[in-house]
Amino acid sequence: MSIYLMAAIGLKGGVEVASTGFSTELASAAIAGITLGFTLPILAFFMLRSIGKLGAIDSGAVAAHYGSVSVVTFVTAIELLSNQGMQPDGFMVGVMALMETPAIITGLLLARAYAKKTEAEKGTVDQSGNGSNLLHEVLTNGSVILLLGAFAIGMVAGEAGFEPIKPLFAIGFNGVLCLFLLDMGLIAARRLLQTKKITIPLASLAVLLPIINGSIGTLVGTMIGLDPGSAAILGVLSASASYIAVPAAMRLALPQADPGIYLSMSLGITFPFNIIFGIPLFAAQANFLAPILG
Amino acid sequence: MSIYLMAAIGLKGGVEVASTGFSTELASAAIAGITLGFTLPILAFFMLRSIGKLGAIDSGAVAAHYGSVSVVTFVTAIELLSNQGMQPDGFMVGVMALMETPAIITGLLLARAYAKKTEAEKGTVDQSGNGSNLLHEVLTNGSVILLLGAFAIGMVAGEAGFEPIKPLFAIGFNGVLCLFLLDMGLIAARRLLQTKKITIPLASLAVLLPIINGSIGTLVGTMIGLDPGSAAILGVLSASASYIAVPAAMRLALPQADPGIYLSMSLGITFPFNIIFGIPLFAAQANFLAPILG
Amino acid sequence: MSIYLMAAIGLKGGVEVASTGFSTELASAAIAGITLGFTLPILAFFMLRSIGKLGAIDSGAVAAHYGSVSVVTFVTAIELLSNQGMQPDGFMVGVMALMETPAIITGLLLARAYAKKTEAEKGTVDQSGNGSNLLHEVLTNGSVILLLGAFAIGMVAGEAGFEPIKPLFAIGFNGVLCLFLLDMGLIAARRLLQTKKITIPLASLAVLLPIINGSIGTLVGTMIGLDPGSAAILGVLSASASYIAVPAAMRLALPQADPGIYLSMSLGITFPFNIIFGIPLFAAQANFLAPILG
Amino acid sequence: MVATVQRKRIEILVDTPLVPRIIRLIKEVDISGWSVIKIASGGGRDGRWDHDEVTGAAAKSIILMIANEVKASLFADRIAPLLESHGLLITIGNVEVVRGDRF
Amino acid sequence: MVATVQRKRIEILVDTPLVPRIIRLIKEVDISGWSVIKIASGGGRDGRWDHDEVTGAAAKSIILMIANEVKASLFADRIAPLLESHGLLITIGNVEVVRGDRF
Amino acid sequence: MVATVQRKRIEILVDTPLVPRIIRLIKEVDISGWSVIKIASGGGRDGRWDHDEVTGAAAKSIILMIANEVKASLFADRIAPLLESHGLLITIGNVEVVRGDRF
Ligand SMILES: Nc1ncnc2c1ncn2[C@@H]1O[C@H](COP(=O)(O)O)[C@@H](O)[C@H]1O
Ligand SMILES: Nc1ncnc2c1ncn2[C@@H]1O[C@H](COP(=O)(O)O)[C@@H](O)[C@H]1O
Ligand SMILES: Nc1ncnc2c1ncn2[C@@H]1O[C@H](COP(=O)(O)O)[C@@H](O)[C@H]1O
Ligand code: NA
Ligand code: NA
Ligand code: NA
Repeated sequence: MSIYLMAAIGLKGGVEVASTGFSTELASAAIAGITLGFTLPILAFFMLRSIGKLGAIDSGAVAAHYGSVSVVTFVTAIELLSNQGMQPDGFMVGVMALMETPAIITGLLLARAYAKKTEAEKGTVDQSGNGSNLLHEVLTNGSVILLLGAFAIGMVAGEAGFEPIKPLFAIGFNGVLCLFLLDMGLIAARRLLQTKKITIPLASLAVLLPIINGSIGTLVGTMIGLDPGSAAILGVLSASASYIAVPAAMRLALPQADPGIYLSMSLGITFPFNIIFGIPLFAAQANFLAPILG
Repeated sequence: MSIYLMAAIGLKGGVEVASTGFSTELASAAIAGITLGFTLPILAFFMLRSIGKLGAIDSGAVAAHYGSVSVVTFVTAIELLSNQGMQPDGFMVGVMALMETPAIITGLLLARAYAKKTEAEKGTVDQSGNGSNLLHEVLTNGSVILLLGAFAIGMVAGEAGFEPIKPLFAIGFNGVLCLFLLDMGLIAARRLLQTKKITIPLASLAVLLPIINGSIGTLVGTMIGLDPGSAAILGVLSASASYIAVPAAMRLALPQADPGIYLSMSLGITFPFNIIFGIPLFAAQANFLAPILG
Repeated sequence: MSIYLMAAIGLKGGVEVASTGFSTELASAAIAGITLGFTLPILAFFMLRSIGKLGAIDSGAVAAHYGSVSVVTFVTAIELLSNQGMQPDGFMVGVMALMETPAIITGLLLARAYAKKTEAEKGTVDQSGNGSNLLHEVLTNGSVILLLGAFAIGMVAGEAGFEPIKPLFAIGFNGVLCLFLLDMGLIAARRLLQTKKITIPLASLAVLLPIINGSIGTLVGTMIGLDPGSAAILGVLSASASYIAVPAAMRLALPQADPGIYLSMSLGITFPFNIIFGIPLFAAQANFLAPILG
Repeated sequence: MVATVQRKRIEILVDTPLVPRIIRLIKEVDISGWSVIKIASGGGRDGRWDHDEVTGAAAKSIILMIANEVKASLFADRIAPLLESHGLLITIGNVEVVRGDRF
Repeated sequence: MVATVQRKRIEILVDTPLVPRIIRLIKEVDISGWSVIKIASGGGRDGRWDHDEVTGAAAKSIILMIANEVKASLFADRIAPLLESHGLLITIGNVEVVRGDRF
Repeated sequence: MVATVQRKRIEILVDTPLVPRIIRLIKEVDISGWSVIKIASGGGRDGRWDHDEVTGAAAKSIILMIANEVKASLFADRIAPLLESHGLLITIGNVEVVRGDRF
C-alpha cells in the first residue's frame, strides 16, 4: 500500500511539473526546503535539551526526526488542500524528497558536538562504519528512490502518458490513503500505549515543535512567493517528523539513542497531531499571510 | 485484502445506520443475534456427540464454530441479496459483530461440563490462564476491532463524509470479494483433500448444521419483524461457521480439541456449502416466510 | 498483485472464448504453441554452447527458459496491442499456459544428452527423484493453476457473469500492471548490477534469442492464419523467457546449473528488452507479414 | 579473544494464539527478552499444514530466548503443564554468548 | 526439575522448490514432524541474494526438525546424495527436549 | 554413516538497518555465506515490540552463519565493538555439518 501511495504521488507530481515546466518558484522552493531541513533541527535540539531534559545523543536523534519529513502527512495534506481549492504546485513532491536527508546530518553533528566525553567515545567506535556509508545507505533508501523514480516517470510521460493508468491512481487514491491512515493510527496508538519513555515535557514538545516548525515553514514559503497551497505544504513538511527513513538512519549512526523516545514522539504524537490539527492550521496561516506578504 | 473487506463492510454499515438512525428493529435484531449465538451451539453439541460420535471436547469446539459467524460468508450474502433487490439493513453488521463471541462461551461450558474425568483434569490445567484472559484475547481480536472501528467511523462520517472515498469501496468491492472467495475456495479444497479426520457422519453434519441453524435464524428474523433481506442475513449468520476467531480461541482454551476436525468442517465443507447453496436457500425461506409471519 | 494480474488476464481470456466459441484457429494456435515450446530450446541450446561458451547443463537450463514464457511480458503485450487496435484473440491465454512447460522437457533432455560423463554422473543422482515427480511439481505450479482456473471461470461465467466484477479488473488493470512493471524493473536492474556471471556473448544472446525466437513465432502465427494481433502475441510468447516456473523447475532438476546465469539473462536483460523493444517489433512484423502470408 | 559466557538457547514451537501466554510466563521468570519468528509451514502427527494469510487460525511461531541456566530451568518447570495440553515443543541448547552478562 | 531427553536439532538450508522432496525423505525415515521457516535474504559463493515476491524463483527456506540420534543419522545418510548436487547445507546440533519422548 | 565436521553456528540478532554493515564484516573475515531471517515481534528491556509493515523502522532480523572455529572467533572479535553500541545479541553454538568441508 505504501508503494502505491508513493508511486501515485510521485507520478502526479511529475505529470504536473511536466505540464507547467520549471520555474523560479521551483528553484526557490527547493532552496528553502533544503535550508529548512538543515536549520530546523538546531532549534529543536536546544529545546529538547533544555525543556525535554534529554541528553545530547537523544536530542540529536529526535531533532533529526523533526527536521525531516513524513510522506504520509504530506500526501494527506496534498489531498485535503486540493479539496479546499488550495491545490499545491506539483514540484512540492521534489521539495519533499530534498527535505528528507539534510536534517539527519545536522542531527548527527549536533549530537556529536554536544555529547559528553564518555558518550563521544562510544560514538567514535561506530564512526568507523559511518560517513559516506551512512549517506549512501540513507540516499538509496527504497522509498526515496521509488518516489523520485515515479516523479521522473511522470515528468517524462506527461499528461498524455498518464491517461491510461489514471483511473487506478485517481479513483482509488483517497480510499487507499484512508486505509493507510487507519493503519498508521492503530500503530501510533499502540506505540503510545506501550511506551513508558514519554514525559510530559516531551509530549508537549511533540506538539510544540510541529507548531513552531510548521509556522516557520509556512512563513518562509509565503515570503519566497509560493501560492498559499504550496506555502502551507512547506509548513506541513517542516512540521512533520519522519518515522521511516530517519529512525533507520539513527539505528545506524546513533545507536545509543533510544528508539522508544523518538518513535513515540514522531509517530505516536506528532503524526496524528499534524493530520488532525496541523494541516488545517498551516492552511489557515498560509491564507492569512498571503495577502500580507505574498 | 481481508482488511479491505472488513473496513468496507463496516463503513457501509455505519453509513447506513447513520442515515436511518437507531430503531426498535435494530434492538430486537441485536438481542436475537446474541440469543442465537448462545443457544445454537447447544443443539449442535448434542448432534455432534450422538450423530458425529465426537468426544465432549471436540463437540464443544465444533459447536462453538457453528454458533459463531463467518465474515466472508456474511459479506458475500450482503452482496448477493442486494443484487436481488433484498438489500438488508445496515445494522446487521453490528449484529454480526455481536454474534461472534457468545458461542465460544457456550461451547467451552458444554465441553467442560460433559468432558470425562480424565479429560476434565487436563482441562483444569489450562483453566489457570483462561477465564477473563481468554475473553480479553478474543474480544481484542484484530478483525472484530477493525470491523467495529470502521462501523463507528462510518456512523460518524455519514453519507457526506463517505462520498470522497466511495469509489474505492464501491467499485472494487465485488472484484476483491471475488478474488478472496477464489483464495478461500483453494484453501478449503486443500484442507479437505489433506484431512483424514472427516468421517461421513461429520461431513453430513457439516451440511446439516448450517441448514438447521440457518432455518432457525431466518425464522427468528422474520418473527421479530425484520424485512426479508435482513431475516435472510440473520439466517446466513446462524448458518455460517467461524474459521478465524473461534479456531484461535479454541487453540487457547480447548487445546485438546483437534483442529483437523473443526477447521475441515467449518472451512472445508460448511463455508463453500453456504456460499453456493445456503445463501439462496435462506433468501428463499425469508421470502416465503415474510407474507406468512411478517 | 501478481495474483490479481493472473486472475484478471485469465478471466478476460475465458470470457472472450465464451463469446467467440472454439474454432480451428484456436486448435492450430494451440498446436503451434506446443510445437514452438518443444523446438525453440534446441536452437537456443546450440547457440548458447557455441556462442555463449556455456557447458551442456547451463545451456540446457537457459534454453528451457527461452522456450518457456513470461506471463508479465504476455500481459503487457496484450495491453499494448489492444491499445493499438490489434486486440489479440482471447484463446491466446490458453496458448500461453500450454507453452509454459514443453521447453522444460526439451531443455532437460538436451542437458542430459550432451552433459560430459562426470556431469552426467551427478545428474543421475537426482534423476531418482525426478521424472513424473518433476512434471507433477511443475504442472501443479500455483500460477498455472490460477491462470487456468480463472480462464475456466471466465468461460463458464461468460460476458453476463463478468459484468458485476468488471470494474475492478477493467479499471485498475493498467495501473496494477504499471506498478508491477516498475517492481520487476527494479528487480531486474538489481540483479543485473549484482551479477558477475554475464559475459558479453551471453548478454548478446539475451537480446538475440528473443529476436530470433520472436520472429519465428510471429511468422508461424501468421502462416497458420492468426490475425496480426494474435500472431504478434505468439511472437512475444516465443521471445519471452520464463523467470518463475522454469527457474524453480531447474533448481529441482538441474541443480548444477547456475541460477546467476539464467536469471540474469531472462530477468535482467530479456525481460526489459521484450517490454521496450520486443513487443513493438513483433507487432510491426505481424502487420508486415499479414498481407503477404495471411 | 573476546569474552563469552555460556547460556541456554530456548526455542519454543507454539500456536501463534498462544504466544501472549508464553510471554507472560517469560516475564514471570524474569528472562530479559524474547524474539518471535513465524513458521511458514510444517507437518506433524496431524498431517501437513500450511500457513495461510486468510484464516491465520493455524499459524505457528517459534519463540527464541537466551537465558542463563537457572532461569532456563525455572522457565521449563513453569511451562511444563502447557506442554502436554497445548502440544508445545521446547528445546534447550547450549550456546556461547559474546559479552552476554546482561542475560 | 522437569524431565528432559537429549535429541538432535537438524537444520537444513534449501531452495524452496526442493522442500517437498526433503519432506518426502523426512517421512521415509519416519521423523515425527518438521517446520519450515522462510529466509529473507542471504549470500554465498554465488554472491548476494534477496528474496523477492515477484519471481520467487530463488527463494530459500530452512527446514527444522527434532529427532532422536538414530533417525537423525539415518536421515543424514539418506539426504547425503542431494547435498552435493543441490548445494544443501545441513547442520546437526544437540538439544535437550522437555518431555520429548514422542520424538 | 556419512561424514560430518564440527562447525560453529553463529546467530546474530540485529536491527534490520544494520544488516548491511554486519555483512561487510562477514566478508572481511571471509566467511563463506550467511542467511537472514526476519523477526516478527519481540521484547526486551525496551518493552514489547512488534514488526509493522508501515514504518519498518524498528524491524529486527537474525543473521545465521556456519563457520569454522577460527573464523567464528575472528568474527566475534571484529563484531565486539558493535555489540555494546548497537545492542546486538550474538550466540555461538556447536553443530555437526554434513559434508561441510567448504565452510
Ligand atoms: N534474552 C533474549 N532472547 C532473545 N531475544 C532477545 C533477548 N533479549 C532481547 N531480545 C531481542 O532483542 C530486542 C531488543 O532487546 P533490548 O535491547 O533488550 O530492548 C527485543 O525486541 C528482542 O527481539
Ligand atoms: N519433530 C519436529 N520437529 C520440528 N517441528 C515439529 C516436529 N514435530 C512437530 N513439529 C511442528 O509442530 C506442528 C504440530 O505438530 P503435531 O503436534 O505433531 O501435529 C507441526 O505442524 C510442525 O510445524
Ligand atoms: N556459511 C553459511 N552460513 C549460513 N548460510 C549460508 C552459508 N553459506 C551459504 N548460505 C546460504 O546458502 C545460500 C547459497 O549459498 P551458496 O551455495 O554458497 O551460493 C546463500 O544465499 C545463503 O542463504
Ligand atoms: Na519536519
Ligand atoms: Na453460525
Ligand atoms: Na519463449
